[in-house]
Amino acid sequence: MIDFNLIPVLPEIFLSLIGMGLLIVGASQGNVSTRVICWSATCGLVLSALILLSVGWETRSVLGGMFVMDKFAGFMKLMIIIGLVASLALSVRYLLQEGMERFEFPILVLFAGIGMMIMVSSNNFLALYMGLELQSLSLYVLAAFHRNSMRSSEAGIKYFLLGALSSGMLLFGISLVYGFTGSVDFEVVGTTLSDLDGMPIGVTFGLVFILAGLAFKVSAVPFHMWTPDVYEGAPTAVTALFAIVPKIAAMGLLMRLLFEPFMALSEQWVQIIYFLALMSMFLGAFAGIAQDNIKRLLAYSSIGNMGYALIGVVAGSAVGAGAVVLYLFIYMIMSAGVFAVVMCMRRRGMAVYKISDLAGLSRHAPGLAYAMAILMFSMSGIPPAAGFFGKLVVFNAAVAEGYYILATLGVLTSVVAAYYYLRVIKVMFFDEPADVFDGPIPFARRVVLFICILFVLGFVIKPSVFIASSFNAASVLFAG
Amino acid sequence: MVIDLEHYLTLAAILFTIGVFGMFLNRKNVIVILMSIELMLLAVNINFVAFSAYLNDLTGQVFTMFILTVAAAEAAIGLAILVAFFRNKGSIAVEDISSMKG
Amino acid sequence: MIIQALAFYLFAGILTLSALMVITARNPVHSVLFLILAFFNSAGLFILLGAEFVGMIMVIVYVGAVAVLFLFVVMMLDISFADLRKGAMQYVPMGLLIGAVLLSELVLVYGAWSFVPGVEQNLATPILRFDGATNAESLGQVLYTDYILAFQLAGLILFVAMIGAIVLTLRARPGLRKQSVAAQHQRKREDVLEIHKVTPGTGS
Amino acid sequence: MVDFPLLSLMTFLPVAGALIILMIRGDEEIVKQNSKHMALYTSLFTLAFALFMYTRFDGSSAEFQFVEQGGWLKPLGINYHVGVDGISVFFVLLSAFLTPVCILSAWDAVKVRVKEFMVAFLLLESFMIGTFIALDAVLFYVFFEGVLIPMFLIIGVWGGPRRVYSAYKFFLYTLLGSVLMLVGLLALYAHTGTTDIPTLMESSVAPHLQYWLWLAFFASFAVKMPMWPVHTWLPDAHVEAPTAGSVILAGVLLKMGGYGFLRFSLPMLPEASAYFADFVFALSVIAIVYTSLIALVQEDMKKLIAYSSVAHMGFVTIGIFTATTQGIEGSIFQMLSHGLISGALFLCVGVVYDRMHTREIERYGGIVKNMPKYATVFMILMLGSVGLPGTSGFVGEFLVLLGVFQVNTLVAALAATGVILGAAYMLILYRRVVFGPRVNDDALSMPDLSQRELGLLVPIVLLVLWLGVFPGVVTEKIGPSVDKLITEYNAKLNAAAIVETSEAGDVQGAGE
Amino acid sequence: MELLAVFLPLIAFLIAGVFGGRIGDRGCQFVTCTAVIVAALLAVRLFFDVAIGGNAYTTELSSWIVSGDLNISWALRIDSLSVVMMCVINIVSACVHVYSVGYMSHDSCKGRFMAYLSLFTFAMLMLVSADNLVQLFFGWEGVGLASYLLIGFWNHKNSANAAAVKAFVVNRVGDFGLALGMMAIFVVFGTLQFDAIFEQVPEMAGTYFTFIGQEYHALTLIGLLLFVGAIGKSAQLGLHTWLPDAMEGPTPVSALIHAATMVTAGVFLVARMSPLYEYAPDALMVVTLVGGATAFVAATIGLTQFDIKRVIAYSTMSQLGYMFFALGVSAYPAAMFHLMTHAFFKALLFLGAGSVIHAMSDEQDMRKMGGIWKKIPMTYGLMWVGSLALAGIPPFAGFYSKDIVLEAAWADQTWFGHIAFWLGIAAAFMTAFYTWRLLIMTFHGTPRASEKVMSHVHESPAVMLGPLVILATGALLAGMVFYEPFVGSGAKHPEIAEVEIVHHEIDIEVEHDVEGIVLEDEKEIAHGVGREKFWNGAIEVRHQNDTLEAVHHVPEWVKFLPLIMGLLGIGLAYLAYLLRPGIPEKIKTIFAAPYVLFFNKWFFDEIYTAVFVKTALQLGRFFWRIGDQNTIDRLGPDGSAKSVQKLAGAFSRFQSGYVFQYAFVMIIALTAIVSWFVFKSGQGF
Repeated sequence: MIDFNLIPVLPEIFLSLIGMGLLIVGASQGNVSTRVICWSATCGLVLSALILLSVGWETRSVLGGMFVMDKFAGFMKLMIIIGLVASLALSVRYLLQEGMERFEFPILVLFAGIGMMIMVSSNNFLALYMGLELQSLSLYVLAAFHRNSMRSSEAGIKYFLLGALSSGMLLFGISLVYGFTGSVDFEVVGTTLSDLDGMPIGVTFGLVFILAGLAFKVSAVPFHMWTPDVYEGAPTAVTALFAIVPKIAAMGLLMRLLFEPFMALSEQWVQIIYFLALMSMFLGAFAGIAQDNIKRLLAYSSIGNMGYALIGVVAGSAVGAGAVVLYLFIYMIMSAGVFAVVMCMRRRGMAVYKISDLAGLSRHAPGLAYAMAILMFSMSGIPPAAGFFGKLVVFNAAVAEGYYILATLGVLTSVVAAYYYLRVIKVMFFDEPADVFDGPIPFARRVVLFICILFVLGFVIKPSVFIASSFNAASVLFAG
Repeated sequence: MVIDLEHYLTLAAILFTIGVFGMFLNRKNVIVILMSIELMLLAVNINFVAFSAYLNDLTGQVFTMFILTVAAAEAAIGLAILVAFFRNKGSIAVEDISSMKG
Repeated sequence: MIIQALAFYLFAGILTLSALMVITARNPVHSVLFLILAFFNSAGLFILLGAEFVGMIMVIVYVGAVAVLFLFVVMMLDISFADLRKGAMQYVPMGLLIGAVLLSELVLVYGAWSFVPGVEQNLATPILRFDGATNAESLGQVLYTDYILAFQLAGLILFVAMIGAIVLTLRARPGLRKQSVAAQHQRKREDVLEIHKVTPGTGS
Repeated sequence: MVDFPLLSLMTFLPVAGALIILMIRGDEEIVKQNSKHMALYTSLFTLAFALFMYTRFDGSSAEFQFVEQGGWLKPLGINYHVGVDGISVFFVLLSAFLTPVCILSAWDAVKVRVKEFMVAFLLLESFMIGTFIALDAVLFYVFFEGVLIPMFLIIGVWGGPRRVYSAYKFFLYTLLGSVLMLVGLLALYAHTGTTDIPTLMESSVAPHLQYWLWLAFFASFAVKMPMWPVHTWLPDAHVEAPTAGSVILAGVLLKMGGYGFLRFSLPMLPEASAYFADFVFALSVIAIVYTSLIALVQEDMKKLIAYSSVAHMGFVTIGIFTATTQGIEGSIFQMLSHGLISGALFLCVGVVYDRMHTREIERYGGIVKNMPKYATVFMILMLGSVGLPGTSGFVGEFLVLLGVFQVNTLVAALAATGVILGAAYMLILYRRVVFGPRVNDDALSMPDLSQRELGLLVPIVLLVLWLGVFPGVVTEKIGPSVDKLITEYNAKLNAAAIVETSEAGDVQGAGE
Repeated sequence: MELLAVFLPLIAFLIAGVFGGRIGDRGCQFVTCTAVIVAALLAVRLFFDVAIGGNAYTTELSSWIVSGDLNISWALRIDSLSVVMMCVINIVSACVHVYSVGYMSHDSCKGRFMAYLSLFTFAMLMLVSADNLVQLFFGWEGVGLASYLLIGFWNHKNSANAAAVKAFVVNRVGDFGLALGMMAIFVVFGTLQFDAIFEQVPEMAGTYFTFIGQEYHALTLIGLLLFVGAIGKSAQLGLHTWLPDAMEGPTPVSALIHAATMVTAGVFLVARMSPLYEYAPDALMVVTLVGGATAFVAATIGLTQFDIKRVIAYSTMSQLGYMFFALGVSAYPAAMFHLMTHAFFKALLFLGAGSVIHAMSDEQDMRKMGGIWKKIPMTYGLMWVGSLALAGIPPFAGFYSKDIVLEAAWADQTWFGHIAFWLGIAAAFMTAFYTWRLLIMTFHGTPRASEKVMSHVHESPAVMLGPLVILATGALLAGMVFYEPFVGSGAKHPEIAEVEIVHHEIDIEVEHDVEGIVLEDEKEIAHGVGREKFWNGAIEVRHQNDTLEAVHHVPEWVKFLPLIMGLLGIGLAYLAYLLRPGIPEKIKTIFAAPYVLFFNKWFFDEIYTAVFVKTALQLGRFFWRIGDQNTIDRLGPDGSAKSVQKLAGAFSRFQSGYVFQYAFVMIIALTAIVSWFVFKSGQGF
């Protein structure tokens, strides 16, 4: 009756065991062990990735149909783990530098990771909710992690309050869907809805509320308001995490939700996502221009990028879904690289965040400046950097489905957004040098940055690998 | 006089709306906003339980239980963050939580 | 039936009113108290709907833990609410409008709520399955089987909440004296006790 | 023909050179010297390859040659596909030729961040060549837009006082155009299922869609050309860019727009091209007259030449959209010739700028006295720009005008007025800079061209003259490709016309 | 041979231009003079071969522009028309080259000057020997370039530069027409090669051609467009303003380019295209009228000028007018005849003037001359020869050619022919007057120059006078000798026939002596050369247009009127400038208005400056400041950047930092979306 096959859930189980084990270690050893625990957590993540790769990605749902494992989930989880590894690797030194070396940090990251992995694997609204909350609660804490910093706790409050509000909306929506279909299982909901002739407005309401809740998680406009403040206020390590990972999970969840249970409602949700995508692109492009703080800038950038990713969702095709996955993958790597640079922005032991602090970076740290420039060009979608291909596949999907206006507006906003990416480059290359940053760059950051740059530049050489695997992963969503 | 499902649903709707309205009404104290959210969750719970009852399905109630659990955890964390903020700022007035903007 | 109806209206009425009071009360402490009242009434409604266990949990968890936590924090933070209302009316018209729109739309939808045809087949855990079992028993039967994943996740969530609360609020105070059980157990007589042979009468 | 991947080699050799330069470490002076030399050798090798390709190029065939194909964006059916035909082969040569020229011109002029400059230039070369050899639309786009990166840095880092503004303007303006093209390209892909240029050239697109697609492509190419009224980035970019940047900008980058029209708009969207031809004519004529008049009143040498570029490019667009042999061949020729002439003119400006650090015309005058060699070179180039027969400038302009005269005499007449104005502003420039009263002592104490500068300019001058007297070397090789282009263009137009009439017939028949 | 005749000057130019620094001024002078003299000799040889011997041929050199149907080659077309021109060009050029050695002896850039002269010669030769219109255009522009270089030769002088630029640009206006004409020819005929065009002309006579929305008779249109080119190059009314300014150049330049050769290119063009013009009577009418008007207007201006070179320049313009109206009445041979004679005497006049200027220490204003004839008798005498030729006094060359031109105009028997005739007569009178005014003011009367200048007045060296003598010989004899082959025909002009025959043999002997060429069948040439045979198809006249044939039937007074007017003019000049010096002032006050008009050159320059130059500059500034900067940039990139910034600011302010506002936004958005769906489903109710 109940499928207690735990093999597909092994990575999550493994991670939670690691998390709890490390907590015990941390509790006994105290904060001096933070470094060790961080690296152990990283190793744990790598191991869980190996487990993930070995559990087999053929489609099956277990645990009463609540948990599904398929190629999409597998690929998204892999991305999540990679993102987590990258952000942990970036954070270790930062925690020490900022005097917040607390062993709970990696553990919370791990738990957030488990939540995200559950999200992309959920096949049931209940599992969805629980995964989402596990992730959110961990992230609330992380945002406020620097508890002696007013900004950090302010970020925590804002994130928490609005997150709770969005959860309320999500739940309300789920309750409506449950109330109409009598089920919280994706498959059941999906078949029930697709058998219907006319769509009752109640379900549409449910859809709207659920989308509002999820739009918050992917920080799509107008549910994005938390993003800039939280990005700015949260400790940079956490911001990096925010930028790199949760969006993947949220987008994965959104896609599964829309393409599986709510496919029958596509006429309705396309309108919403269309609107969200459009607004996100616009706001991401325009508001970013007025920023001085690089973290805020990146927040708006991420809003805009999510807008582009949503275009692929709007397309509603297998190509579109594949495009979104690829886009997320590329975006994740670019973000990791960018934050590796941002974390290096320290003067006399203090982190600095003004864009103008980068002035003349190309003189005193050319390597860093070039890396950042490449990333910025990639972010703005200039070929041959990888970012271009992300945009290419997304717009391609939209155009293939006839969304010309959306695609056109999308590319236009990308031009506007290019302005602020260029500004970073301009400051680094054209302006007179400011003081040098504290050196040397920690090894882990170097490695992350190097890999990111390698990817961003090398993508053009062998893109098919990534494109094929992401399209392949997304194709499962349309198998049924 | 039969109490229909619609009665419960309407009640939930009213509660939800009150929760929403609370956000607009109260912009001084963060805790009250938290309470507004709790009201919204309450509305959701009423929805679930009512549906559960009228559908003759237990799922709704199970869902409600988990919502309660999560809400408790959420409250704990929320209040912890609030305390942390209060320690830094000495206030939890909504207007004071605005050092970052733009 | 009438009694049920009366009970519903009673609970519902109080619930609505107390919810209103939660958001309008001048004093946050009062707000919390009204919130508790609202929880009690909703628990009543749940029982009315036949969900006794949830109703009880509501009281235990919400009233016993959450609301008290609220109260605790409100009092601990010692907020001055002298000028809390100043300028608060600014957004009320907007709020009223939004609230009215939202409410009317929700009511419109609810006005003719119907389940999907053939909803019976969709039910995952129909109450009929647990023929004769109490509400709590039925829940117990599914919670650790059908919903094992959610249950485990709930555990993790609470775990995270715990860690989070500790991380954010626990402060190590250097001057504090704590009991160290291990140290106490490790303590040997020889370590702490030194026996001096006292030569009586020398006075040293 | 040639078995090894010649084109890819040419394209990526500069990248390899750039990577090697990036790895150069050591003492600052040594790094400078080594990177300069490395860049020069790399670009010379590329040029050698380009020349080799040219010698092996079969001018009698209209087919793509040296074709290479390979998987790239496989899941989307987008492949790495490169090759050259008569239309592109000379642009590849031009790019390969001008890069070493630019590197040499920057030899002493660029003093800071030499290494980076050389890297940027080599990357630029790679992208330029790539643009012209790409036979896949996406690949083309990648190269086409990749050019922006090094150019942005070249203007921004080594540019003049308003370089930031100019670099932004250049970048965003061209980007704005290209992204619209991207959408058009994707729409084309959506409707034909391929991005392979040769295949696209043979497939046909529904007319109503053609118009939109055409406009999308137009947006990009028009900005790049640049056509009026989207030309204003060019004077700024030129004025602020370092000499080498201006040279390459005028010499090659502007040609990408014209090349794009020839590769995309005309063969793939023939009906729309025919439909919009008058529109293009109007814009081009305005560009010619308008910018020529503006050039008349410029006080900045570079700005003047920049505006003249806009006018010259107006001829190119006119020629392309005449869809006549003369017009198109003239356009291609004009592009090549303009690439050489205006490139060299910018070098000339650079020569005096390096000495006086001003581009204000007023500050010069009478320098023929102390710089006779310079005056001679400048004179020939100026005459080439004016379109004097015997220089390459004439052939292009003449053929274009001849082409357009067959299509639209009014346009021809108006465009021909540009020739008059062109003579006026160039002669006035020359008169004010080189001739005239000898009043500015500092200008009169400038040394004449150095050996290096002569080495740069003289080959170009000789090329300009040679092409003016024997333009056949070019037109011969482009002829078959252009003929093919026009034949197919007309065939498609006729087919469309037949469909239209038969449809109209059907409608009538149905009405009866 | 033809190759050498054409390309020797180019080779000389290259040697002098590229290696000028190494071989020195002397070397340059030697190389260029030798080359051009040899070329001149070769040209004369060609003249006998081709024009007299009747062996027209074409030499293909290489292909030039090949594009689709267009196939243009570098080729030399050697026929009577081109060899006549080549002779004129090479001979005058040789004279000028030699003359320049003396004239420019004080200049610091002698080598460069010689090189330019050679370049010019080459371009001019290319022009006349072109086998197709594009090559003609090549030479056409080439001479323009050389003219530009030479006018601006003293490039430190602002006025010289301005004149050079003006010359080039105004010529470009003409070229504009020429280019359009070429294109029209290509569209109509599908070729630009002369023979191929001419073959098709009769078939195309009825063709119409749409040009700028109007339908025109194709040949007329082409004729007119080509004529625009001719107007520019030959300084006809409308586009003549550059010519007087061109006198900023060194005087040999004025002689060679702006009198003898380049300015006649327009005449050559029309003559070359005569088969086409013959079928375009309307175009011919325009040519006639413009020519007549030019002849008259230029003469009126010439009356009032004081700069010695400008006077001659206006007379050049006036004479070109003659040539054009001759062309216009289909008397192409007459035009060519006048062209040739004019080349000799006008070059002579200019070089003579140069000699005067040289003697007067570079003074050009006639009001500061006078009374020097005794000091430079040689120059004085040669100037006389030139003046007589110009005024059309027999037996000087000008008499023959001018006469035949005027007679042809009358004989055309059309209204415009008559207009041209009367304008020509008036011009002839004025020509004689201002020519003698020049002579008298320059050489006679009391010296008006300063003592210092006067003490320096000296005769020019032999190297300058030698060429003058050669030219004077031409001015004296060319009319008589070539009357018959150029314009004569079976029925002879009674008065002249005698004289002509007498001199004919002398001339041939002279030529023999010079060239040492022995011609067979001398007799036939002497007696029987009709112009048809001479031109040998290079010029085509339709029978009904053959005015030269009709010349024999003009009344006697027509034949004598020009001579009478010339003598009258000379007389009046004597009266006014030598005998009664007060008269000019009186005339000036009586005819104040015309005087002002004439003196200011009919205000062409002022009008052009106001209408074209200023407008162009203003438009340029307007387009730049208002168009580019204030409209396109302000609304385009800068404007959008600004509005983007503003919008960015607005978005940024919207992010107020207040968490409740964030919640509002979420809730309002939610409500809005919900309402949207309610609204939409409401549609379905």
